[in-house]
Order: sequence, then C-alpha cells, then structure tokens
Amino acid sequence: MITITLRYFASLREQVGRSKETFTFSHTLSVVDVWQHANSMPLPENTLIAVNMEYVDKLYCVCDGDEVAFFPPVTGG
Amino acid sequence: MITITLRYFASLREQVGRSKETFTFSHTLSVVDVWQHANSMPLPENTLIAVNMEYVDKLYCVCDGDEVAFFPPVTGG
Amino acid sequence: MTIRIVETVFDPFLEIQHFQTQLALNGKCGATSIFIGTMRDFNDGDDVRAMTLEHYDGMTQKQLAKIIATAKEKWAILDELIIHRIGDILPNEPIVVISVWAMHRAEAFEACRYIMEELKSHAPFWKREILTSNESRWVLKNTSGKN
Amino acid sequence: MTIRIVETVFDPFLEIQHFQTQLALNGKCGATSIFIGTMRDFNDGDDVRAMTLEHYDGMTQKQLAKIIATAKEKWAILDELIIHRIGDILPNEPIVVISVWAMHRAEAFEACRYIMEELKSHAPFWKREILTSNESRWVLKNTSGKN
Repeated sequence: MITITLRYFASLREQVGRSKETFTFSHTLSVVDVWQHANSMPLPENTLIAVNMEYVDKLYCVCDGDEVAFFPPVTGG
Repeated sequence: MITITLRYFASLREQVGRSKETFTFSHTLSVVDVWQHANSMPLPENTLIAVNMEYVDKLYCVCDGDEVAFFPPVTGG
Repeated sequence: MTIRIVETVFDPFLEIQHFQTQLALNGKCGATSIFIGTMRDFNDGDDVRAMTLEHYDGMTQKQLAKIIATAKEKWAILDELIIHRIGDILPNEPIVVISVWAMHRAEAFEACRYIMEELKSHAPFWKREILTSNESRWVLKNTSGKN
Repeated sequence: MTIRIVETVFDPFLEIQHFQTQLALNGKCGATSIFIGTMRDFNDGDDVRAMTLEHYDGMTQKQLAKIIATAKEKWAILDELIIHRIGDILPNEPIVVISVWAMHRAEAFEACRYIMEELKSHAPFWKREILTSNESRWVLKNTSGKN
C-alpha cells in the first residue's frame, strides 16, 4: 500500500475546491493517474507538477510517503 | 589666426609635463598636426582625442576657440 | 547565500545594506548587481489596486536555493541575497530583491539576471490581482524577460 | 536623469533611496536595476592600498548624459541615476553607482548594463593605483565586461 499527500495551489486549488488531501493506493502509479483518481475534471494542460517539492513530468511514478503538488504556471517576481 | 587650448590628462599629462596650454596658428590644421607642433614625442598610438569634449579622430580639423584634449584609454567605473 | 520570504513590506536598500555589512568581502568584491521588482498599479490594460501573493512554502525555498547553486556553478560570484514578498501587497511596494556580489561586473550582471529569470519561471509563487473595479483575478503567466 | 561626480565617500543605498523618493514613479515602475562598482584591494596580481581617480571635468558629464540619452532611445526607461567618485579612494569604497528605473525588467537590466559598459569605455576617468609596496601606477586599460 502506498499513501501520498496531494496539494493544490492558486487557481487550481480554487477549481478543485481543496488544498490538501491524502490518498492510499494498492500499487504505485504515475502522477497523472493520481490526478485522475482524485479529480473528475481532466488535468489542465499547462499544470505544473512537483513531487517532494521538485518538478516532475506527468509520467513520474509516486512512492509511499510522497507529497504530490499540482499548480498553474508560476507568476512570482 | 586660430587660437586653441590644449589639455592633457592622466599618464599623458605626466609624460608631456603639462596639463594645459594655448597655441595660435595661422591656418587650420588637424588634431594630429596640432600634437606635432606642441610636442617633440610622437602621438602615442592608443591616445584618445576630444575636441570641445566630444571624441574625434586624429584627422579632425580644429577651429578657432576649440579645446583639444589628449588622453590615454579611460579606466573609470 | 540568504533566501528570505517575508510577509510585510520591507525596504530593499536597508535590507541589502544590512546584509552587506555582515559579509566578509574585505576588498574582494568589485561589483554588485541588484534587481528590485516593484508592484505596478496597472496590468494587461487594467488598473490594479492591490495584489495577494500565494506560495508553496518549502518548495519556494528549495527551488530558490537550487537556482542560486546553479548560478554559482556558472559564474564566479561571492554572495547572493533573495528577498520575496508574500501576502497582501500594494502598488509601489517591493515584491522581490535579488543582489549578487562578485569580483567582476560581467559575473554580477549575468548571475543577477539569470537568478531573476529562473525565479520568474520556476519559483512557486502566484499573484492574484484586485482591480480598482474590485474584481479579482489570477495572473495567468509571467511576461518574458527577453527584449 | 541625474549625474553626480563626487569627491568624498558616499553610501550608494542611501543615495538611491533618496533619489527614488523624489521620483514621481507612482505605480508605473516595475523594475529597478542597480550596479555598484567597488574598489578592490588587488589588481593584476598586486595588492592595492589606495587609488586616485582623475577625470576631465565637463567632458565626463557631457559623455554620461550622451550615454543616458542613447539608452533612452534604445529602451523604454523611466529614470536614471549615475554617481561616480573622483579623488582619493580606499578599498571597499564605492566608485560608481548606476540605477535604472523601468516598467519592465528586460529594459531595466539591459539599459543598466549598457550604461555601465559605455561608461567604462567612453567616460574620461583615469585610475592611478597605489600598491602596498607604495609604488604607484596608472591603470592601463579596463577589463572587458563580456564573459
């Protein structure tokens, strides 16, 4: 069993209506699969994804304990 | 008759041993000719020349009242 | 290297000056390049009254540290300071300060600009603007830093 | 646009801060790019104890104004400040400060660097170094600002 934390930020947080949640899966899966299990809407095309605060692509496979974050393009500075 | 002021700066001022002098000529001449009339040493190759505080090349012809300055490469900043 | 995420208005000049007095540069630093990003009162043709800056605490610091580490691999720089605001911001207030100390000017200029461009494209900050009409909206993407 | 040639040590941060409070930028300025050149205690492999900066009074101001005018033709910038030391200077003291205010960062970065490179190659300043051996020498030429 693998348990992961999901986080959403900024406009994506508002769209999904949640900022943080925990999921448990019986087998490892990619971050895009994680999104599909957790959300009815499709993953918006320009979404950025980070696992444990490092950028990953959407086929990256999660491990037990990972923090997976989804967010729109960054606009700091 | 044209009367001009000559100025020398930095290492060139030390080499010629003067900082400012006035010359009067009967006819117009180029700044390199002015140098040759005023100095026994040849014009050092990398010398910069300004007339009335604007850069000129060595064939620029002086007019009455001009301030002609000779100086080495600049090293500010 | 110092990275600070701050929630209240700050004076960029006092911050840099204070940081610099703590550096042991001792005659080695010939060049300092500084960038200050300030909140404007307009964007995309609309008048902006205020802004709220959200960030991903932890990832922000991690990404900024990585950007500085990469800059240090690329250029011979002596020290670096990044300060970035979060929370509620008003026009004319500083949003970000980047300061880079180096022996020579090319390194200072290039590292400072590199850090700023990387921050704009990789550090997890998001701006929400409040227009003078009281409508609010997320800024969708940063403008390019190229001319 | 302000150009100042100063004979005594100055605090670059206080000077910029003071100048900025007098600017009517009013929410229009999004980017400030600053360069500070500081005296090092070494050059060309030797230890330097002090420096004397000579300039061509009048031509200096004229050339710097021309450089800024050209920068304003090339980039959309809001205001510019140049301060340059002359006279006797000690290690760690600032020699030059350039600050450029703009709406956007690309313009601020590029204009600031342009002004600095043009100053280095065209403004009539000359440095004479005094080494720790008490020998003194003219600096023959500026190093390149390219990497």
